[in-house]
Order: sequence, then structure tokens, then C-alpha cells
Amino acid sequence: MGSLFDFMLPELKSPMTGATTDALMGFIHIVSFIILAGVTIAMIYFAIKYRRRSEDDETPLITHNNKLEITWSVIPLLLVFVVFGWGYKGWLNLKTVPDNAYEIHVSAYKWGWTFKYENGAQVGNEVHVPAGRPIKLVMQSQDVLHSFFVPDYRIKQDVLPNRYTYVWFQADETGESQVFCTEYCGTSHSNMLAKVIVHTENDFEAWLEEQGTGGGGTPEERGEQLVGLQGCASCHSMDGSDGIGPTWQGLWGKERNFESAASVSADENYIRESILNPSAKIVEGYQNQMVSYEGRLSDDDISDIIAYIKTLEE
Amino acid sequence: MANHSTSHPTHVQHHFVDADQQFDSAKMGMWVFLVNEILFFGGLFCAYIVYRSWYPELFTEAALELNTFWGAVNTVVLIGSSLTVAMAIRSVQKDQIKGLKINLLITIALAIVFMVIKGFEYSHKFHLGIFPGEFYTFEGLEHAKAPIFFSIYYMLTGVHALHVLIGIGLIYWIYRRAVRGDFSSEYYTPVEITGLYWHLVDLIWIFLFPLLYLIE
Amino acid sequence: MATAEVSNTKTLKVKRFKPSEDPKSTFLTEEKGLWAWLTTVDHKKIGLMYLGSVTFFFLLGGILALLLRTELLTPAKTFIEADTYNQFFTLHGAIMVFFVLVPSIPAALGNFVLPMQLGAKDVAFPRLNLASFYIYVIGAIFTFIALANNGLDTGWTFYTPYSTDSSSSVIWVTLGVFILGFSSILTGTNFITTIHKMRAPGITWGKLPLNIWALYATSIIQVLATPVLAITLLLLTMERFLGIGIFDPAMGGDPVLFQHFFWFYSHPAVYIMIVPGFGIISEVITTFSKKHIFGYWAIALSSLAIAFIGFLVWGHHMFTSGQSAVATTVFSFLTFLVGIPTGIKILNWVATLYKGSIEMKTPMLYVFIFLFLFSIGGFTGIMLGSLAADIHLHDTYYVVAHFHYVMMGGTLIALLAGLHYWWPKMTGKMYNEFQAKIGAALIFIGFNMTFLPQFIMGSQGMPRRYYNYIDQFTIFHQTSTIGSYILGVGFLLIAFYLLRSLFSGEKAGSNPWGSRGLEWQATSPPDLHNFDHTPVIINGPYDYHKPMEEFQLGLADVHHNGHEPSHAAKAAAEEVTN
Amino acid sequence: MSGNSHENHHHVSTAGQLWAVGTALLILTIITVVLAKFVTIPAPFDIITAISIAVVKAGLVAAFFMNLYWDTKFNAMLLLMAVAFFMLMVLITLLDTLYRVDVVPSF
Repeated sequence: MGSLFDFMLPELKSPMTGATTDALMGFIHIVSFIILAGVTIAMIYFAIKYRRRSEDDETPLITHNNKLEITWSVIPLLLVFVVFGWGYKGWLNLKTVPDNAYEIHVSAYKWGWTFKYENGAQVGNEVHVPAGRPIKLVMQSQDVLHSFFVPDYRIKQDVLPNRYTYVWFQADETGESQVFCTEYCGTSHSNMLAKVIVHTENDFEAWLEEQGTGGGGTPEERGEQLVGLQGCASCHSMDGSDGIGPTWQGLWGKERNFESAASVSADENYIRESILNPSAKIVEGYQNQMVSYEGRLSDDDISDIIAYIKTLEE
Repeated sequence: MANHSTSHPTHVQHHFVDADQQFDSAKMGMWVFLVNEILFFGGLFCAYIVYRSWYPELFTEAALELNTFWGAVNTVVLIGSSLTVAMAIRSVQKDQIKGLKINLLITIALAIVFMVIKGFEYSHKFHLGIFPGEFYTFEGLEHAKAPIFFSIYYMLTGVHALHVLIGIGLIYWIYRRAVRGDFSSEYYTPVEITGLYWHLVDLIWIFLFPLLYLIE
Repeated sequence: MATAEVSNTKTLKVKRFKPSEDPKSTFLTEEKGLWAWLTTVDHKKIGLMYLGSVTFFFLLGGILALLLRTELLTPAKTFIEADTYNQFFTLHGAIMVFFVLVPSIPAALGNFVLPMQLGAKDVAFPRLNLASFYIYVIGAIFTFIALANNGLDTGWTFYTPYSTDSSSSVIWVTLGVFILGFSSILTGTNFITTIHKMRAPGITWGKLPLNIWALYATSIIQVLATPVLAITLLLLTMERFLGIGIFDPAMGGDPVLFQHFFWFYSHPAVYIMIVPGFGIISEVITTFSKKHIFGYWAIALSSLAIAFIGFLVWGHHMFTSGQSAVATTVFSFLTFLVGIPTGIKILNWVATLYKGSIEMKTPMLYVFIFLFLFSIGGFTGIMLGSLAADIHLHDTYYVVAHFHYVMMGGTLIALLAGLHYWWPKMTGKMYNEFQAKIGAALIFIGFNMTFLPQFIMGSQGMPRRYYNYIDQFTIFHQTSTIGSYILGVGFLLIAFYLLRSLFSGEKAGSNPWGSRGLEWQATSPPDLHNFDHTPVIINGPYDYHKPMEEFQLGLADVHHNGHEPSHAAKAAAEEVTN
Repeated sequence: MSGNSHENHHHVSTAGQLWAVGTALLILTIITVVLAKFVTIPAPFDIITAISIAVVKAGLVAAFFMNLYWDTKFNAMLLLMAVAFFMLMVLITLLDTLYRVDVVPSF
């Protein structure tokens, strides 16, 4: 029995947040299964034992039985109280972030995640964390509602545009876990995935160090990195294939036709406008979907991205 | 079922036993409908209460833009119209069809006065740039959420005004039927249930007035 | 036979009216023609028109469901684009909830049966009843305008700010559903008044069929909850027209407040859908066990308890939404309380079978399927109500499976039970019993194959409303899709033999199941005014220990009209046996 | 039945009663305006007074204009039920909106 229900859950990688959930789910599954089996067997047994033998069958007049009815009201009531208390305890634990938690800021947008560290490092769609240490994610959305869900940790929290929400976990082993967005957010909702990558404490420090220095490199390299981090690539392809937004391959210098504006050729000012005020000019055949990156990208960042776009020739 | 209408007065529909059953059913149906109306407005009041609990200072400031005097006048006008509707029902119960007609006409007149005053209030606000939501351009209020207060104000008073307009239509319809001679002390169900509707409109305003106009 | 006497009563002269097995005129033979149907105020015809419309929308929603399942055969794109997929699941949800489940049992079957079970000629406000049908049609037209014009991609829940930003036709659909709400409100108003004021002599509150109790509880919810949906949708429409900002964070509003407003209706709406199903189960299970219901008052009052507690639990849809910890705790606690009356009902039904005379006709088969599937739906509901587990399971396929077990395994199976149960009464024809059993088996197998795998992938973390999914879930999705095809075939079979029965079905007697219910004492199909006499009730609707003659009484002297509902409680009957 | 019950169902108010109620409503309106505009009542009590007066006014309208005082008690119960469910909606919603504690970011 236990193993059957284990099969239903993914391997638990954050026992501090998920252990109660797993135990509770096992308990409810087992109790439910027993009662369901009882009810089903009783039904089938009655249906066979008391099947109609003739049209004139007489049935006894049994209208009610107070003792029986009180029994089967009170026992489930006690059971659900247990379930409530148990679930409440587990949930309190999910809400109570340990004091020594390491904080990471999360920004959700259509359709991707940006993770910001205290030293200014930013990563897109992957969150790197040290093992064996509680991690607190402070989350906010740039546009619509999203929800941060890691099945391996049994945690989930909606991400709202007008305030901060938080969630915490502690992964004990190094490895990777899948992050899903679980609040419907539009076209690429199902592609709004991320990975939690758990390092040892030392590896994590080294990784963070490397990110914090900004990576260095040429403007083109920095641009390419930003495109990954900021989630541009989830809508704009670099290889000419069609996406939610137009591809960037061969974009530079090309004549653009719009739904409701005069055509222009794609230069620095056009690209800058498209990043900061995306709805100003919508390329023919596409929807007005993109959110503004105003305040999320600095002028230098935009220049780097433009430098990168210039390299994407057909 | 050929003889199903024997001994039935003409105003009693075939599926009712007698006039009393029909009257009681209609009245109860109307009350059930009023339950609906209360919860319909209830949603708006709920939004009001939530936002007032969040931004009490906004409500104090923004309410100063509303004209208490005209709000009070409108309250009196609506109470008066409620009184005349009650008088109209009393008239028909006593077979005074003339009194019924006069009271209905006064009610309509008062309702129109209410709407006219409402119209002046609205146009004054539009003039200042106090439009609902994103069209709000008024600069006299510092509070960042001021447009939301006026959104709630416009929704509450707007939906209420819509009910007043529907009420005017209904009462006019009752008046036409009264002129046609449809009603008597034996049969005045439509007068009674339209009256219930009109009193509810009054009831809602009784709460709107202190909640919107009388915040100090 | 003894004269029934109760103290403090006036005695009514009654005689036995045996329903004709070969009625000369029925509601189907009178007032014929399309125009007569479209303008009818007869509750039976309106019920059938509702049934037809609900079936049409069920077909539409069902086709959408099959398309969705087909798309999910492979992890990436199978045959439709992501945006199309999003529109399909939105419309599937919106159509199934607002156009099928909410009106299905009350407005279609309830409309047909309720006045007959009360011994009334019609509902209290027949013209409002017809109006409610046309309001439903207008609501449907608005939705079709949206379909033709950009569709809708917000999910049936219309969460802000997605719905305020979306480029699809949100306004048309919200207005459509807004209008539809009035149809629901009018039906509820009508039923409450009818139940209070139109009962035949002798039908006291303790002798009301449980179906009526269930419809009564449903109507109360409709009347209390639907206006809040109306105002919510009106505010959402205004949010899009004028940007009023109450729900839109971009304007300083609060999206979680929208969720409160929305679920204040939409959670009780779940009970609008399922509670009338409970009524049908009580009727069918007693008829085919030939036995008195076990715990009449427990079942009757638990419907009202569910209706009431159902208003207090909406926040369990919002455990992860960012609502306050206090609210979350209170909502979780109250949620469990609503499980108790539901559990009581199930156990009472099972106890009714004990020492019965059980005949496994198709409606009874559906009752058994209902009890099994709905129990699973209920237990997984307990799982989702518990806080820690819900955090993990919220918005995954576990939830999808749960509400399909409740809504489809519950409401829709109950609807099928009721449809098969009252089909002879509605049409005067019997369907093919063997084909019906095959149909039920297909539904049962297809249903479990579709939705059981969804529990597993849900608890493994598969989120709902996903167009693409990661490879590990492929096997579950494929099993589920195949199951949905079987389910589709099952419904087609049902449609086939039911339609066929209209033309070549055996003629049904007035009371083919030997039920004691009052509706079975009318002819099949019933007279235009239901009964040719005024029925008088002296026994409860489940008194199978009393002879059938005692259920066929009517006023002896006043042949035409003469219900006296205000005196109904006092009525006793003097029997004139033939 | 129609003969006797007729009186119970159809209460006819006297003109004096109706005018008295109307006058009472008018006076209460004046009182509430005066209290709000010319008397300073400390913070929570100003709303409480204003709403209490509104409740009294609403009660008068419901009881005498809408005839609930003489009507069958069930209709009065319907009104109370509507108010009760409205209160439930507000109170439970406030359980959320009043007790949200925003997480303030530390950097």
C-alpha cells in the first residue's frame, strides 16, 4: 500500500518542507481507500444478496437509526479534524521561514523567471542554491499572476504583481529540480519552466562569485547572456523559427511592417523602443503580448543586446 | 381540462387555485428577487468596505468632493417617493383609483427629480475631470488611489440610478394599467410588487447616502 | 381500507384516480408545432427545450474536450497551436460550467419533474420560466459572438489582471455569463415560490420527495450566490471598458479581491451543480430498492446544510493565492465541515439498499456508478481541503481529476440516472435496456481511464492548463486520452439509443418502475396540465409498505382545480376505494 | 378560505401611519446629516452612528412601507437571510484583506 502511494509522489528533495505533506497524503489515501472499499463492497454485496426475486417482494420498513447515523457522522468528523490539524501543522511549517534563510529575489514575467542574488547577480530560468541551507524566495510578478511550484519540494505560491509573496525550502542533496508556473498566464504558460540547481556550499559560493563580477566579455557576449537571463528567448528565436514574437535572425537593418504604424528599418532606436515600449509598434501577424522592460534593463544592457542582435545574420 | 377556468376571476392564472394563492406567490417571488438585489448591491458594498478599510484617509478626503446638501435632498426626495408608493397601495386597497393614479404620478415626478439632481452631480464631477477609473484627470486630490474611490462611487450610484430608471418605467407601466382600469381592491398584485421594488431602491439609497456623502 | 384521520384537520373527500395506460391527449399531442413550443409556458416543454439546449452545449463542450485530449497525446505540439489550445480549454470550462452543469438538472429535469412531484399544474410563474429559457439563449448568443470574434483565452475563472489585459473577447463572454446568471436566478426564484405555495393537499414538508428538498437547497444557493457573480462580472466588464481599477493591479487594485468575489459565487455554484444530483439519487435508489429511504431527514437537511456551509468555504480555492493566513486557516477548517453532510448522504444511500428488493435497471446502475465515483471525488476533496497537501496539489491535474470526479462522476452521472429514470415519463417510450447497460459500462470504463491517471500525474506535479508537458508525463496523458475516446463513444451510444427509442421504442406504462412518487401517477407522457384531478397525498413518497392505491388519490368533488396549499399541511383524506 | 384569510394577507395601513413613518424618516435624515456635519464624533463611532441610523430607517421602510410587520414572517426571514449572507461575505472577505502582512524585501 505504502509503495503504491509513493509512486504517486515525486521523490522528496526538501524534507523540511515536504515531510508532513507526504505523511499526510499517505494517511488520507489509506483511510480513504479503506472507506471507499468498505462502501463499494457493501453496495455490491447488498445488490447481490437483496436482488429482486419477484415483483411482489416485500421490503421491511426501516426509516432511520439514530445511533448508526450519529456514529457515522461523528467518526468522519473526528477524522477530518485530525486531517485539518495535521494539514495546518504542515502548512504553518511552510509559512514559517527559518531565520537563517538565504534570500533570493524572484521576478516572474510572461513567460519566464529572473532570480536576483544579493551581490547583484541575475540569472534567468535557473536558480542556483546551496545544499543544506534554507532558501527564502521573495517573489513579485511584472505582469499577470504566476505561481511558483516545485513538486520535489512540495511548495507552491502565487506570484502577484502588486505585492511580495514568499516561499522557502531546503534541499539537502545536490541535484536539479523542476520548477513550473501553475497559475495560467497565457500563450507560453506551459513553457514557463525553470530549474532549481543545488550545489554544495563551496560550489555555490564560487558560482555566485563568478556571476557577481558580471561575467566580463565583449558586449556581444554580455548581450547573449542577457537574452538568456531575461527570457527574451522564450518568445524570440535566434534561428529564424517562428515564435510568439518575431525571430531575431536577420532582424538588424531589415524593413519592418507594422499593424498600425509606418514601416521603419530595424535600427538602434527601433529596437530600443521595442524593448522599452513594446506596444508602440506591433509587427504584422503578431499579437501585442510583450511587457515593457523599462526598469529591468539598463541602457548599457540594451546596448549589449543590440550588439548581440547585430551578430544574428541570416 | 375544458372547465378549468370556471369560478376563476379573469386575473387568476389557470395554475393557481385562487386569487390569494396567486397574490401570495407573486409577493413571495418578489421577495426572493429582492434577496437577489440585496446581494447584487452587496458585492459593491463589499468592495466599498474592503477599500475603505484599506484606505480610510482616502475616503475621508474624497468624500469632500461630494455635495452633502444635494445628497441629503435626494434622500428626502426618495423617502417622499417611497411614501407616495405606500399611499398608492393604500389607495388601491380602498378602491380609490384616482388616489392611486395621483400617487403614482407624484412618485414618477419625484423619481425624475432624483435623476435630475443626480445628473447635475455627475456633470459637475465630469467638469472637474472626476471620471471613473483610468479616465480620471482631477488634480485636487493627492491620494494615489483616488480614482478607485470614484470608481466605487460611480458603480454604486450608477447601478442605483439604473434601478431608479427601471423603477420609473415600471411605475409608469402600472400607471397606464391603472388608467385602463385593471386594478381594484380585489386585484392589485402588480402595484404591490412594484411598490416592493421601489422601496428596495429607497432602502439601498438610505445606506448609500451616509456611506458616500457623510464621511468626515 | 381505513379512513385516514388526523386531529385538527378538515376532511377532504377523495377518490382513486388510476392513471390511464393509454392516454388520449398528452402535453406532446396538444399545442403542437414549432411556434407553440417556442411560446409555450408549460414547464414540461420548457424543461425539454432546456434538455435539448443542454445536450447541444454538452456536445460542443465534449468535442472541445476530445480535441484538448488529442492535443495532449504528445508532449509538444500535436495538431493545434498553443493559443488555440488555451481558447479550447477556456471554452470547454465555461461551456460545461455555465451552459451545461448549472442548468442541467434544475432547469431541464427539475423543470419537468418539480411541479409534477408537487401535484401542481405548473411552476408558480410560468412566463418567467419561459423568459429564463430565452435569457439562457441570449447568453448563449453572446458567447457565440465571442467565439466568432477572437474567442476567449482567460480560463473560465477570468482571473485578473490576465482577463483585463487579454486581447480576446472577454467582454462578450462576461456579458453572456452575466445574462445567463439571470436565467439561473429566475429558475431559483420560481422553484422556491413553487415549493412553498403550490403543493397539492397533503404534501407536508415531511412528505416532500427528497428531489424537491435538493432542488429547494439548490434554488436557495442560486438566489443567494448568482447576484454576486453578476456584480463581479459587471465590475470586470467595467474594468475593461473604463479601467475602474478595483481588481486591476496596474490601476492600484487588488487581484486577490477578484478571486474572493469570483469564488463567492463559483464555489456555491459547485453545489448548484451537485445538490440536485443528490435528489435524483434519492429518488432512483428507493424506487429500484422498493424500499423506504434510510434517514429521510438526515438526507433532506444535509442538502440544506451543504447549501449553507457551501457559502463559507470559497477561499479553499485560494490557499496559494496570497490571502491572509487567518483566512486560509478558517477556510480550511470550514471546508472539512462541508464533507460531513456529504458523507452522511452517501452512507444513508448505501443503508437504503440493506434488505431492499434491488433491481439493477440502468438508472440504478448509474446510481452505483455515482456512489463509487462521487466517493472518490469526495475523498480527494478532503485531500485538497487539507492545507499542506493542497499547497502541493493546487492547480495540478490532481485538482482537474478531482473536480471531474465530482462534476462528471457526480452531477453528470446523476443526470444520466435521472434521464434514464424519467425518460419513459417524458417521452412515453422505453429505451433498449441492453444497449443502455453497455453504454453505462463504456462510460464507467472510459471515465476512470481518463481521470484516474490524472490523479497520479497531478500528484507527481503536472500543472493544469499546460499545452506542452515534460516527457515523464507522456504515458499518463496518453492513457487519459484513450479513455476520453471511450467516454465519447459511450455518450454517442447513449444518444443513439435514446433517439432511437423515440421512434421505435416500446410504449412505456404510466409507472414502469413501480415507484411511489407522485410524478408516476400521471400518464406517460403526462397530460398538458399534469393531472386530470387534484392529487391528494396521505403517504410519504417512499412508503413502499403501503399499497399503490393509496398513492392514486385525488379530490373527488372539485374536479378541475382546488389545490389548497395553505391548508395542505392539514389535509387528511377520506378514502373512496373503487 | 379566501373569506377569512383575506384580512390577514392584505393589511391596509392608515394614512396617518404612513405619514408618521415618512416623517420619522425625514427627521432621522436630518439628524444624521447634522451629526455628520456639525458634531464631531470620535473615529469609529461616527460610522457606527451613521450606520445605526440608516439601519433604523431601513427597518422602518421594510416594516411599514414594505408591510413586513403585518406580512407573513417568511418574507421577513428572506430579507434577514439576504442581509446575513451579505454580512458573511463581507466578514469573511475582511478576514483576508485586514490580515495580510506583506513581506517587505530586505534589499
